[in-house]
Amino acid sequence: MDILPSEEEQMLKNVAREFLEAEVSTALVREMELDGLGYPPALWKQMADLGWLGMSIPEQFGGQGLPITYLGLILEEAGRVMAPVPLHSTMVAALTLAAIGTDQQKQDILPAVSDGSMVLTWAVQERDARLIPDAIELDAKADGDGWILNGTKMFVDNFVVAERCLIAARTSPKSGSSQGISLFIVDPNGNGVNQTALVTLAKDKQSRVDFKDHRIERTALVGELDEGWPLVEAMLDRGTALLCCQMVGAARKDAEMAIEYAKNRVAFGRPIGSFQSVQHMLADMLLHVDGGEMLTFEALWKMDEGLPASVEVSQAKAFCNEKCESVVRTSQVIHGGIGFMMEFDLHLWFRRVTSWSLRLGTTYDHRARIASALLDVPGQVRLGMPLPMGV
Amino acid sequence: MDILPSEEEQMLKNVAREFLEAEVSTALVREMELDGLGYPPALWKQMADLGWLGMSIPEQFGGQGLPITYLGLILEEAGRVMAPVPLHSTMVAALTLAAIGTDQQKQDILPAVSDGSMVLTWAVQERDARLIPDAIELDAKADGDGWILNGTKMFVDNFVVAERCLIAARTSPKSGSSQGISLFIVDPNGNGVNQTALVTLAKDKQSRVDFKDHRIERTALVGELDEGWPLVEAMLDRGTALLCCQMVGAARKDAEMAIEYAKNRVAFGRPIGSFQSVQHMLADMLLHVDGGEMLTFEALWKMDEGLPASVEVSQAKAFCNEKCESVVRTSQVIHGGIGFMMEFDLHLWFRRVTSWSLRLGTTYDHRARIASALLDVPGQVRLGMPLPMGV
Amino acid sequence: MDFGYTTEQQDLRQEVRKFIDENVSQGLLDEMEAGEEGGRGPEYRELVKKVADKGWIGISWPKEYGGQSGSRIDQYIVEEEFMRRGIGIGGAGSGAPAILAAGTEEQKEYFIPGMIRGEIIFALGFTEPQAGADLAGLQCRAVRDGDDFVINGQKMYTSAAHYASHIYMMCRTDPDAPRHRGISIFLIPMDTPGITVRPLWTIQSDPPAPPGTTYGMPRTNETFFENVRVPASCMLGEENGGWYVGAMGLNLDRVGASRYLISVRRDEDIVNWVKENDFNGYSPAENPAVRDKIAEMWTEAQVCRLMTMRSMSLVNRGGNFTYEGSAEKVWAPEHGVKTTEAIAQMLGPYAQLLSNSEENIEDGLFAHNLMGSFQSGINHGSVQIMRDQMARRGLGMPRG
Amino acid sequence: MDFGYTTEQQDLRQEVRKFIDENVSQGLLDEMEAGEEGGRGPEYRELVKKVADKGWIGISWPKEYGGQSGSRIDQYIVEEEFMRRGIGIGGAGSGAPAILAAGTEEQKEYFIPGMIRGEIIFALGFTEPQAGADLAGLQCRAVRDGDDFVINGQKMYTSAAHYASHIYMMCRTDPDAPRHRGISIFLIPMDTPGITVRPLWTIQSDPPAPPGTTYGMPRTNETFFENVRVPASCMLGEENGGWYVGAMGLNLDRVGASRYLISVRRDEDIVNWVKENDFNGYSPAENPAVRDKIAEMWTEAQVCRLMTMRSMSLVNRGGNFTYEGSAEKVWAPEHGVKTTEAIAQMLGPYAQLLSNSEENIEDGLFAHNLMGSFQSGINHGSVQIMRDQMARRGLGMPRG
Repeated sequence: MDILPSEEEQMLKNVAREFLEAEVSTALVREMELDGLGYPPALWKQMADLGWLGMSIPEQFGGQGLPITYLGLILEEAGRVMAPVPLHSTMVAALTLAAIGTDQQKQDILPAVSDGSMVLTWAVQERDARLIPDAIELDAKADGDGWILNGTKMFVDNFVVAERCLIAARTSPKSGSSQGISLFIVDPNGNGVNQTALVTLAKDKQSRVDFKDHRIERTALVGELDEGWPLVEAMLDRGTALLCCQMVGAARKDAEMAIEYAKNRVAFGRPIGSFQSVQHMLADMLLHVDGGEMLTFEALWKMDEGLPASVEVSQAKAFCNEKCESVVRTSQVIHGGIGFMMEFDLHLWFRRVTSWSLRLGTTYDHRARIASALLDVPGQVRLGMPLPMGV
Repeated sequence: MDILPSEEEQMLKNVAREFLEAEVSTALVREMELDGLGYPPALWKQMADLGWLGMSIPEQFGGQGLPITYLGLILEEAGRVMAPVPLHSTMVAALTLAAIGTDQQKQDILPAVSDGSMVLTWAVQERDARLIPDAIELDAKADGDGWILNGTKMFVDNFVVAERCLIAARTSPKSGSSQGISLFIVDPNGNGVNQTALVTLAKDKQSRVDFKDHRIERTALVGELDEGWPLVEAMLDRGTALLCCQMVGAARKDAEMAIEYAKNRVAFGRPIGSFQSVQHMLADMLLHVDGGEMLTFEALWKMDEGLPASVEVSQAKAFCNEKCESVVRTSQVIHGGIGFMMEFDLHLWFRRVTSWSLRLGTTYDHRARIASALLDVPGQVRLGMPLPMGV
Repeated sequence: MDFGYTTEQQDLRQEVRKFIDENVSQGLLDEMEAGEEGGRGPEYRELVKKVADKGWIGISWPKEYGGQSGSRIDQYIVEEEFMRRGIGIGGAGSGAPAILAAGTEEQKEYFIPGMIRGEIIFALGFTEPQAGADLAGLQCRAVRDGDDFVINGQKMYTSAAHYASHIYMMCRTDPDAPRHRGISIFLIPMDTPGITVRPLWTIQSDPPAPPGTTYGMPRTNETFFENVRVPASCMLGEENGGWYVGAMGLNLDRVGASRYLISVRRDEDIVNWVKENDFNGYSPAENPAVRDKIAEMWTEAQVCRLMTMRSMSLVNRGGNFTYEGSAEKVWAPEHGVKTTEAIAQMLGPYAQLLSNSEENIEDGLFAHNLMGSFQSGINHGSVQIMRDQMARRGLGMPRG
Repeated sequence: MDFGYTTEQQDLRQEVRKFIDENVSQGLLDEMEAGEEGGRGPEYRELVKKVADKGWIGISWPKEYGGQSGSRIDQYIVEEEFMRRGIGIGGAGSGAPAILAAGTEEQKEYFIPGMIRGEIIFALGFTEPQAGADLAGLQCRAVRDGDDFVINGQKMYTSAAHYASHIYMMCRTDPDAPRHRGISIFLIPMDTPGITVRPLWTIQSDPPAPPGTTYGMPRTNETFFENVRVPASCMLGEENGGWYVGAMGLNLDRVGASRYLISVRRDEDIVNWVKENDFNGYSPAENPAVRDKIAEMWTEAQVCRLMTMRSMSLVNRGGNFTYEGSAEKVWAPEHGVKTTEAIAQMLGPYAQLLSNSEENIEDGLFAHNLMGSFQSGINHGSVQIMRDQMARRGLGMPRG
């Protein structure tokens, strides 16, 4: 047991920070808010060259096969500078394929991801945005050797630039169970696929995606037919934990800016950081970022170990939703009026963390999942020990 | 509109405070924690002589017929000194009888209450302590001209000294509706009635009361047979609002002690009240007591005006449960170690407010009631205006 | 204790509502959203004229200056009803209470009727780049030169400066005096030579915030003063006594409907929204955990309302605040933040969608609220400073 | 990053659990509840002997003084398992880290083996009537007289004084030096003439708190020193350098299982209780609002655990704390209060019923927790002081 970063992990973190702080200015972040693609392809290529895109992709597909905690460190640093790159959506889809795709699917996609030539995304949520089987209504109707898709996905990241999108679709009618959902690979540029931009607090690239009689082939299926929900859940868990990495990274940077400001801004003849009320706000920011970071990395570590990690993921997200948001709001408060001004950079972090706190499960959703694991399975619980697994 | 006390109200409050602070020492409070009766009859008689027991009882029954807000002010001052008298339980039962009792019932009981010769109480909760019709299981079986009672009531105040107790009993089987519940007057000293003392944080006089084939006569019925639940609800609302008065009174006194202590206690060479963190704790105590007080008296005022007040009562109790508790806990914290010592008086307030915060509906219960009024009845809501009343 | 309104007051409220329904045009609402003139364009001026004709502006201001010498409660009722539609009309926040308390006869005769007619609108010039929370640290200088003063310096967050007729500003008139003792207040026409206004666009400016947004300001300003020469008659109150006039003005101006409404309207908004909407059949109102939170927030909102009523009661009795104004200014903004963030978690990813997005709800109201809610805990004295004041003035705690 | 334990460590944990199951008798548990000797009666001494024979006390302490020179993580595992049964065994909180760091060879040889055998137990003599949060304001005097010191003064909250063999106390040895520079630490046998112990009964003393109660202390003490003469060899560390030794001791002693367990056991207790109990058929676990709160508290409790793991990781690496110890000491106690009060609202009126009441649940555990939870935010440095330290030491903020 040693929950601090190892030397190797710390080195990776340092390298990532150095590179990203040099390459990603707030000017770039602002530019990409208005950019059609939303990311600079040259930067993406550089990240591929640094080995980050293949970080946790198996070696036989051009990656390095490193633990997901390593990728988490990269995401944390990317969040710190709000790197405007489709890293999160690409990695979530890629790791899902690496885990459960067919060999052909992996061959087709993963090397291209590793070398930076292919951007991916994934789509689960619909208009009823709850992350439960019943909310999946996108219809995949069998049609010969393939399926015809009709329906709508919401809040899909980077759909405009992705070359492949993993989607959860309904292949059998709702039955109250999680059965009947399948996972497919679709081509965002295919016939009958239309995206509509959503304008978000983060000013990132989210879309509503409408499928109208879009046909996919047999080879598009990932995993078993009708048995896709557990795969979707694993994908969501991975995506949620990696999103927490970004949140924690961004929140920590935001806290650091508040710390710096509190040291230098003078009011009543002294630095505002000498006021006990400000000191306590800063101390709470530190508690909150640290707490979110430890919860997040414990979840990732469990994934790496092949242990059940769903509860840990939900703990991390429920915590980050509230506490990272509290950190960025407190930073705004400490900065006073300037934080509210468009020309000052602070809001870039505030808007993103706020947006992320609303994605991939609300606090209510995640706490319901934790409560269910604690209360609905017989057997005594003990903090820090695996929960009862049920019968 | 003028939500501050009128001159007359302020005068009553001042008189009550002067009398109670003179008569009720913490030594008396401690003595009564160990006393069999739990109250000093001489003090009770004095309070009757001051006209407090008949304050809101109609004039024709020996009272003064003043608004319940006046009684609320007395309860607030009684809470301030934690007056060990059966005032709350007596008043809740008496006001219920005054509102809905038969003339005979009123004649028999109210004058005796007004002159201090009769203590009352009331009993609704059972082992499933939720304040909902389904939780009422005490069985009242028709038997000739009367009923036979079997079952158990919980958390009954001052049963040991009461001469009459109003109880909610089931006269028809559960039907999912609120029908089938009736309200009766019982004699605590009757056959087949047994009380068992409960030892509480407040070290007050609460009992479990077991009824075994206890027979009551026709004249014991209050209101209509099977239609008692709305009467019970009105009684609960009155009881809850008056309990909030006690909570607010006790919490304010506790806050004042913390304020005084913070002015005088020196640490790091200055009064601890000069530290911003302590100042902010004190400011919050003030916000919380004031908030609870305003919510409480608005509820009582609505009762006086004959307006619906259930939501207001629930607002007051939900708020006081959390915020008055926060006040007394914060006072403990400001006092440091001594507040934890038995020989120091502070815990007397802390233990009582904590106990009261757990009675007559948890925060969850009251918020559920508020939410239902807001969300389950069609029509737009506007703060400060009456809620839609439903169809 | 009386938590209700008289029949006359209830009638007044109904009359105001009816008036608003009949007289607030879509044109005015569009104009207010445009933001460039802070909503004070021709439609607004037209409305103010009508409201003034009803005698509803400055009801409690003296008859001799065009008011009604009426009740503060009545004035509050009128303001509350207009504020609910997002329309500020003369009253609290206008600067009038300070002018009535400290102005010369000429100032009262000039400013108050002008304010009632909607012709005089003040920008507030208090904050400076190096004097935010610590207002008394201001450096903007006014130097006497014969019968004039010459002003040099810079004011921040002069939100109304681009449409105001005047600025109500604090300047340092005696740099050698102790901080609070060398400050004077000036009432200066905005068209005085040497005044420059530079826009500061807020994070709510693009896309524009929908009506009803917390705070919701698209624009504020920096205002620069370069050798601005004004006659000494522009001074309000005593020379070097401006801190006390200003502090009094802030205290009085704080009493009103705006502070509380800005923090509680979203509680109504979410209740009304979830009652009438769902996401493809699922309503957050089904979830008891959400319901519990809504009830908690609703209760806190009532306390916002009651604190305002307490302040109004106190003012109407002619009493003085010890801590009650500061208490309002802690409770309401903090409630505003809590409820805004809680609502966002009820709505999940939809709460990200801005006013110009497809699929947004309530025109993006809840998303834009997220960008503005924290501001009201900062403006006109942070909640930290308000708590300091509660403890020091209200409870007699010593300074640290 | 490694959030897991090695196979050896997992085996150790199982072995300790098995040992506890086999060796912790009802007699010991009864003895601990009696409270008069702080649970350190004959049964406890018997147990300590057995634990010491296993080599489990002071695993990380040096071999030459009877320890195992082993890993801090192993020591933590042993302590955690014992603490879960409410049994403190030598380790964190014992005073040993400070003696090992600052003691003379004689002191180490005398005290450490004695502590391992359970024969030496320290009362802590830091707080005084006028020096609580502000420890450095202590006035208890130690005056040098030849080779001796003569001590006069009073210590508060010397909780173990009625059963301890020694007191680990801070005295002022140079009243003219700056506050922090004139303090020395002494290790003094409790049977030295002139020491008087007066009991202070806490609000958890009547009725007695059931096992597992937060804090749960029935008794602490005031200890009076009247011309207590001790040889200079009782001094730990440098004369007048005691503040730094003491501060270090507190910091090191803070690392361990106790701080976190005292704040999180109730989270487990409520989950396990609601899973297996109801009130006449109704379970709070049915209510999604209750479930939401339980999940929130569980998550916070995990952070308590992780903060402890972080501190252990840091200590095991031989690193120094900047703010991590203080962070634990803010988060865990505040969580403890929150969860205790939240649980009480889940249980309603039953949470009032004390250990000697009919109808109580879990022997009144949740009711007694309500009386003790706030204490852990006060003892050994309040959460306010801990936040000050986080900001100042951790973040470099200037003093106020």
